[in-house]
Amino acid sequence: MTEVLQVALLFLGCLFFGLGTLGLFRFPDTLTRIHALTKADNLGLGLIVLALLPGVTGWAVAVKILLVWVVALVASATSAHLVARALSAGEEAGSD
Amino acid sequence: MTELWLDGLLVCALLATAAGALLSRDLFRAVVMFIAFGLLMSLAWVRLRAPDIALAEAIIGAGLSGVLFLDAVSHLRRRPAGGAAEDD
Amino acid sequence: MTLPMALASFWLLTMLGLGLLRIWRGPSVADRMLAAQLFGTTGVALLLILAQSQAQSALRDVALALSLLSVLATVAFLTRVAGNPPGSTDD
Amino acid sequence: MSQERHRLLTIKPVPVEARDVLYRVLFAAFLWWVLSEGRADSWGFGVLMALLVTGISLGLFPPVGPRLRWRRLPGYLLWFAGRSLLAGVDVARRLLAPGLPLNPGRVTLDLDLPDGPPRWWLANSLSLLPGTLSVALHGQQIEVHTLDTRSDIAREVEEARRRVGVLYGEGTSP
Repeated sequence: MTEVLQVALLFLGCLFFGLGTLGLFRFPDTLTRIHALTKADNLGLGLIVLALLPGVTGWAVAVKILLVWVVALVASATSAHLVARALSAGEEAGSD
Repeated sequence: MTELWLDGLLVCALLATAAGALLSRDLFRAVVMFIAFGLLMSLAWVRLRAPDIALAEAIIGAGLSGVLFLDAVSHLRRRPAGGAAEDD
Repeated sequence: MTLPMALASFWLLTMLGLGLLRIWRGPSVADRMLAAQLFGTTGVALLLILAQSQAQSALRDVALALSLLSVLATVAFLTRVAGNPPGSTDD
Repeated sequence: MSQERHRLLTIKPVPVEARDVLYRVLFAAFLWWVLSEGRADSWGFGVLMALLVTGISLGLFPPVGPRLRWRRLPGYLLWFAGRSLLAGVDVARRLLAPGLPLNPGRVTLDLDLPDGPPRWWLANSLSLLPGTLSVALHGQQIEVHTLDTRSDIAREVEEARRRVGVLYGEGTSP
């Protein structure tokens, strides 16, 4: 039962990673691409982390991979915001 | 069998990023390619069962030297007389 | 390595390959940086899967370091290359 | 009113209390336990590092303004997880629909949240919630980019803003 759930979560995670990459090619401009990438990829990473949780060797390891996910979430939300801000600042300054 | 395909794909991606970093005329693109190469190289060390080297490669290759190269590119851009590559 | 995990890593590596295409094509500097961000997240997922399937706990440290450092490249890009005119940032 | 607002909106360090130090030491020790994956043989070094990290973090990030209510964090995270799942599904739906139903645009909204950590929480959360991406914080306004200007962005932002407010102790007697 756990095994089936694990494979399903792994599959869903991969699916969302695929969607993020698809968004990188299908969406029309940089800002919409940021939407697709941050949302889909972080969800994909989260699902993969959940899929890996049943196989860990202890509580500390479980918390550790959750911590990796949280750090990745904060990191990509921050860089998404920074890139978006730089883009709009660039437009206002008339460069790029 | 799948692992063989995985390693094969990794080697192809490594060669592609290395070629991209060397051949790109746009310096910024070359730097991003180099960062990607560092990350893939770190994965290659992982596949070779050398996690400590993978850690060093991720930090130095994909992290620190990427930042240093970005800094260098920005200095080159600020001095147009220096013969910096034209971009876009 | 179990088959689902091997297939998942193969798929993620393929997505990295497609990300390379975006880096090459651009068109803008921000698009390239975005693809680098994709590399960070996908690389972390790959490392976590490999850490478990190869039973090497040290790889989780690599994943953690990578997720921390992926911001560093973006910040470097913003402060140096994006060339915000001084005073345009608001906080 | 506006002066009261202004006072709320500036970052001001508050005096360090004993519980700040205690929380940070405990958090650093917890981090050490996680990073060492629960190994028992490294705690001597671990305690030293926890104290060192606490000292550095108090120097770099002194406590400011309203404090995070840790007990309310699980509720927030649960809501956030649900919404960010929805965000992924929303992006997927738009991507896979043949007509690419997008109507991107920017919206600027008023925001009366204290400066500092509460705003960072909000801005970072918004980037992962359905349809929104925080672009910039201008004084008392937030600029948000959205995938579809026809959807109710104001309600989404207002909901997130309310939940971050609750996380920082709004709606309780002082």
